[in-house]
Amino acid sequence: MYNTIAILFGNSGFDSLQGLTLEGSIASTSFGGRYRLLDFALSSMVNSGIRTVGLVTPRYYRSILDHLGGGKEWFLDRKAGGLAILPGAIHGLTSHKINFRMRDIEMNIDYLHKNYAENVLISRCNQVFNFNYADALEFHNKKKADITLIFKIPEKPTDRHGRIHLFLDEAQRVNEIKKEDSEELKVPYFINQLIIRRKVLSDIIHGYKSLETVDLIQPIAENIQALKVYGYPFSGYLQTIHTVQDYFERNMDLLDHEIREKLFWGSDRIHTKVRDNPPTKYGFEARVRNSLISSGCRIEGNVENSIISRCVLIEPGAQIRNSIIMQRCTIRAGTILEYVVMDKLTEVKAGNVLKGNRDNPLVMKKTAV
Amino acid sequence: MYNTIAILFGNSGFDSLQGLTLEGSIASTSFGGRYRLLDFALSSMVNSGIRTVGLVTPRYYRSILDHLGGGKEWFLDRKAGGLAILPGAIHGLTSHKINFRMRDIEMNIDYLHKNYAENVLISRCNQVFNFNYADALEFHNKKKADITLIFKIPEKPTDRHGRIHLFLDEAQRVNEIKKEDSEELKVPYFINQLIIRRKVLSDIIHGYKSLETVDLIQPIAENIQALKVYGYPFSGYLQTIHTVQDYFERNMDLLDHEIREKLFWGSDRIHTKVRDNPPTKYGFEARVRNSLISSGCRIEGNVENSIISRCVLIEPGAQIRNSIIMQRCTIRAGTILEYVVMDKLTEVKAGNVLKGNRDNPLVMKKTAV
Amino acid sequence: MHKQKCIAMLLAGGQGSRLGPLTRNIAKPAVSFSGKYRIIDFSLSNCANSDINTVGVLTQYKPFLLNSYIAQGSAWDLDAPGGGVHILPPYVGENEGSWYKGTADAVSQNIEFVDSYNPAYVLIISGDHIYKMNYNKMLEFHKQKRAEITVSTLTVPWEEASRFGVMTCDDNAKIIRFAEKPAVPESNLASMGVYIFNWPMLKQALLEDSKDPQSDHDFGKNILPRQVKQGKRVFAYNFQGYWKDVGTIESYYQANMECLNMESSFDIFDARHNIYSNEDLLPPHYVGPTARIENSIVCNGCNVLGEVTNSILAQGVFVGEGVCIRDSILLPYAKVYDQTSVLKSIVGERAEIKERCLVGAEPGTGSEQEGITVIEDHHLIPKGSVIEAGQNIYRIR
Amino acid sequence: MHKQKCIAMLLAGGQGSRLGPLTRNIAKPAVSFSGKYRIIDFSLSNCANSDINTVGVLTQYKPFLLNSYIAQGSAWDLDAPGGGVHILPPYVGENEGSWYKGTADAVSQNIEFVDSYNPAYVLIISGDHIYKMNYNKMLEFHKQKRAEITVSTLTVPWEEASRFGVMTCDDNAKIIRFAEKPAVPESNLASMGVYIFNWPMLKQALLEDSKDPQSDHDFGKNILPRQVKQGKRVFAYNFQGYWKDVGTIESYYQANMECLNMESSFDIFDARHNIYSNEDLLPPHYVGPTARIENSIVCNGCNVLGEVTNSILAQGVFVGEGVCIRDSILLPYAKVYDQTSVLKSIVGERAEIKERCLVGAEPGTGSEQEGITVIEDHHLIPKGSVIEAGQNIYRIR
Repeated sequence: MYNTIAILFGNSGFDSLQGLTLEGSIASTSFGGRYRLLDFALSSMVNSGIRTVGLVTPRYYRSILDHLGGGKEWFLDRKAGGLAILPGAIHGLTSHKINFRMRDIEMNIDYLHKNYAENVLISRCNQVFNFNYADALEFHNKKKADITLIFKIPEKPTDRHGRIHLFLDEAQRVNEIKKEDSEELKVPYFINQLIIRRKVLSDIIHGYKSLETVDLIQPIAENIQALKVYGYPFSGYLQTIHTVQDYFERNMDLLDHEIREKLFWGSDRIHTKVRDNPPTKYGFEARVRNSLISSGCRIEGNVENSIISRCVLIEPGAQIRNSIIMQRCTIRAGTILEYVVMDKLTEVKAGNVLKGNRDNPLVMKKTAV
Repeated sequence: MYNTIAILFGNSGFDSLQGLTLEGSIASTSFGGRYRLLDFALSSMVNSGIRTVGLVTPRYYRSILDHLGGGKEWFLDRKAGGLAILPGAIHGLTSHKINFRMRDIEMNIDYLHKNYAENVLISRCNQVFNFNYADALEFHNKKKADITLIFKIPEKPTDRHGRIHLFLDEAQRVNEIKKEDSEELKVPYFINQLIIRRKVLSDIIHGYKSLETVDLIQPIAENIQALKVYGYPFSGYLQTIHTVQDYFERNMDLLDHEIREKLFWGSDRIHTKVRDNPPTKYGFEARVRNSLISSGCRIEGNVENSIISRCVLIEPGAQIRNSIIMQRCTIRAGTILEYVVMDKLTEVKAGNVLKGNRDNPLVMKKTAV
Repeated sequence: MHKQKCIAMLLAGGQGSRLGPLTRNIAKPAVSFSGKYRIIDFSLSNCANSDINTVGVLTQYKPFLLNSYIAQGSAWDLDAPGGGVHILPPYVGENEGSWYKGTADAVSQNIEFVDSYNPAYVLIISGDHIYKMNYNKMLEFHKQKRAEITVSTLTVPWEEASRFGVMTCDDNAKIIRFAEKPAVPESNLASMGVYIFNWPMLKQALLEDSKDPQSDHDFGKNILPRQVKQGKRVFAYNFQGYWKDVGTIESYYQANMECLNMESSFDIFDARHNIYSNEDLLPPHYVGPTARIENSIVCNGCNVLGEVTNSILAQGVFVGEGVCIRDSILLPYAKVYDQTSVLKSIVGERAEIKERCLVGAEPGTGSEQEGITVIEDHHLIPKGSVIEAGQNIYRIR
Repeated sequence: MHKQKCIAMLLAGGQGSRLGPLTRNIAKPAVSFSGKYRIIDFSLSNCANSDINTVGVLTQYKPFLLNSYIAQGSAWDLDAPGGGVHILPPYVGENEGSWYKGTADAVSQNIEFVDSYNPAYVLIISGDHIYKMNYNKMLEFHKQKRAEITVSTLTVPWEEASRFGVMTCDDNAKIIRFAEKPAVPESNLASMGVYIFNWPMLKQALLEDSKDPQSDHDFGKNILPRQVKQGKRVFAYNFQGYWKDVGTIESYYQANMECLNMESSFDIFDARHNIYSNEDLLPPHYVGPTARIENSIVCNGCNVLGEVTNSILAQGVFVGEGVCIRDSILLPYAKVYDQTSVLKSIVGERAEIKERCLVGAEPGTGSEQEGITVIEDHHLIPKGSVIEAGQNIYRIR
């Protein structure tokens, strides 16, 4: 797979998860106890054998670089290829309609010129999935495609608006790309992951230089007849995170045994920064039910239907239900937390009560409590 | 030396070397054929056994991160400590009077809080030297100093204005810090490298929070009696680069056998990114005299009193004198270059003539020729 | 501190047969400890935390399994250029090779390895000790005393002293007598099996020893007593802190259980002297709706549906519904299926205990029972089995 | 491509005595080549460039020197978790160990190593070949032909064929006869010593071979002919490109000199298939005011004050004033002092030739002279010495 390089967009703006990601980025937001959101896309890339990844960084890049370090955990600390940092364009206003801003690639066009690979895999950091692209790349090569768009068939009707729908012929060639709300079942939608010939990408960037703030999907749609565009299906677990509600629900999904099996226990692992925390210690008073608990915690209190990150301290009598507690929080004795998303390094003082609800989880920022 | 961490300021503004560093930074400017300027300070740190380095990055950080990668070449790709990226404050105007802007440290105060080290070594990226701090650190510990300022005794009177002079007693304690032009010989001057107790640095940052754009040397000077400030001498080769003239002369210094011995052939090496270039190939027509030649070049022409970086192609009949040619330049047949500083990836077309002079070396930017 | 030019030689021992079923397939240093660690993690982390980045691991075993755990040493930050962890099994040299005949012989056979680093000092450590130690402080002591050999020591209860190498010192901490496992100890100052030697001196001593047909080629039995007798500058460094030899099933079990006691002087939670390990990449552990976990250690990747008390679950362990685990240590990927009870037992890596078994004792007799039950790794205990307390269960091959 | 599950076993050979003084202290794979490389760089870089990240290096030598050059394999990007370069000297196993008796025996003794990776394919390569090859293409051929063994082949001049293993194929590239170094070759299709085997098949073949007391336990002599005879699916893959065995002084010298010829089909300057090496960290080379360098390769850290023609200077070489170097190869850190001439010679690593010597021939006789002069590494040639052409100079010990 050394014949494919990747570009990973780590600079999604979006809803910024109600401030949880204000000085971080959605890419480096904690997820599922020990992971960061970007781990899913990045692990999928390296598990497919890709060893050259360009990461488009957001304006606040410290937390993302802190997490990635030299890329060792993703086998990207290499002489040939490895992890390249591609600073994204700085925009005051970010439109969440744009997935792959062409200006971000154009600013880093050197990356495309100096890596002699046939294909470029492009993806974003706000999806939870585990996908080995090997078969998709083989399909792409066999079809001699210019572009292969990865799609999914919706399981429920209209479970999300604003999707980009693909219309394929029997040979899986894409004839039309349409951004519209569709009430129809089984219309494949593009999941913002694509394989494109490096040469074709370079040509598109060059050709559309003057329109460089547009989304890469636009020139593809406009030239759908001139380019050989194919679709390739992904049928596994995949969820996209746009809002705090998404973030909350997708975390809670992990309490489902089958989803954990699909994401974490297949032949490909989700890689993340290894912190060398000690194991988690349960005290005599601990009562934990239906929860996911990371390493390095000390638990003396009650936890139910929750996701607890690394090195969280939970004192006796504390009650945590339906909540997400990020790393290094301290939950003092006698507190009650319900439907709370708690930022890292936060301390909740003894006896405090914080309650959100399923539709509006209460987001507690680092400095807020 | 795991008991000392470092902060390296990579965001010097200065003269920006007439545009050579416009979208790069002085830290990542090519020097001496195969090095970048920051290699000298960073190698001195890691050769002293320091394994935790916080690098304050400039606004244009791509080239600096490209060069450093995961820090492998400097033994900084580690689980404990390693290379930390500390984004510097973004300032429209940069005053070259400020060496260590307190706001840059304040913005990254976490770095000081989470690394349990006794001391912090602070330095900048615009100096050419090779110094093992082991003895200075031992001195610092023995004296139980709060701060140890590294100084040099000037060899010639007033070879630079605007220096910060130190007045020491017999026990090497600093009694006064004065920024002034001095005509006197042998007054030690501060070389912008210092060791400070982490706790003391943290206190200073906290205490001067409201004045955070000042230089760290200011609170030290103001509290010279309250703090235990010592001076430690460095007697090796050390030159600071502020201007293009400095840059040119310091490169040319390397043609001196003794300076090369001091910088490169002592017990501590200057580490840099390894590029795996092939060796340099001389053709039948090559005529090279008194020059420093990096690997990966192909030389068919004439080179005299020059510094040639990696992978430069010099065609037959080209004449290069008293010049600095950066990596991957192509110098076509019959060109004449004198007193030129040529940016990387530049091609000089056949027969062109470019001449500067010793006082005003001609700086050719990447896109200029 | 300057380049200390100190390298470590880690004696990873023989087959460690006193650990019974646990070391039938795995070299002792690679045995799981306290859930997420392996025994060798402690020595390697001590080296890393002491700036020592070159470690030779002397092992009798076929080196492949230990090799794959240690890999490039990067898990312990020991992969710096010029450093690294090197597995040194007995090799075939100019003459046909042979097994290491003793701890000193193991180092003797690798003199060329040590010489290739040209160190001033060699630190000799053991692969079956659980402790946190900054070897640098000991090295500073060694330099300050201008010692030729420094032995790290502990004060032990008098009744245990005869299990150790014990020494008698003068007022300046210089050792004047050294006796290995004496019947009647004249001191309760015991050797931890951690030594610093000046390398030229050690090389000389090893060459002498290798020519002595009477010698067992052992550091404690031969090298040290001889050097003390010869009047060398041998000093005792007094180590303060937790130290445990885990060479037997009983001491291994006890040391694990001590990790459950937070007040214990050995605290694996202290971030200032972190213990590193080459852990598998697993998701956080899941605790099911009917689970109950008390006073226990649980690692990543576990799936706990039953009751766990006073126990240690290493990574990837499965505990089914209605299961009762008490006073036990479950090693990585062990599986205990529904309605089974496991009491005061050590269950080996990837061993499986099927439904409705009783392992260790009848439920209710508690931990006062005598004897620790040990199940070999990869062993499968069929449905409904009853394993009495204190049994060592080996796989049939 | 999917996880290919292909690991490489690199036969690093015996002491390589045909390279004379060059391999007296250094294992053949570690001998310097073309200035900045060492011979093993080519095979290791080929592996890295072919996505193969697990390499076992089979060597008879005491492994320490090769160990320190290969280190963690990171110089060739071969340090990924689960992969890496592993030096495999003969080790002492359950029975006392023994030297590797042949190339096949070397792999036989490490079956357990290979099994621990559970690969589908094993690539067998040699440590003394200079070539750039994408083994993946060969593996694709292997899969496409549904082969059990694939042998990489070159078409050689008929007069040289008897130096190789030669094979006769049917129209489908299936090998029907294989003869190792036949007196009268029936084909000029020669084996490069690069094979891909299906591992279960190879394991079987090795076990059979190890029981055959008549066998030399050699891939070319025993394993391949037997498998062809047994009717296994053995195919010939036709390699296009530069390939050179550097097993003798003459071929080693010639292959080096071919690097000076840019038109040669073997171009080390091609960035698309880079050759990696574990180079020392040295500054750019310095060319002095009186120097003259023509048609030569010069590496980092050299200091050239004299004349250099048609020669290769490895890293850190010193060439004094008034020196004349012609048609020669100076290995790393060799030093040639003022007024000395070195002609058609190979000067070993860190060898020193003092002032006013003549090494190789009288100046002026040129490169037509017969015989290559070789100076052993670390050897010192005193002032004023005259070394005749074609001598091999060993150090006296």
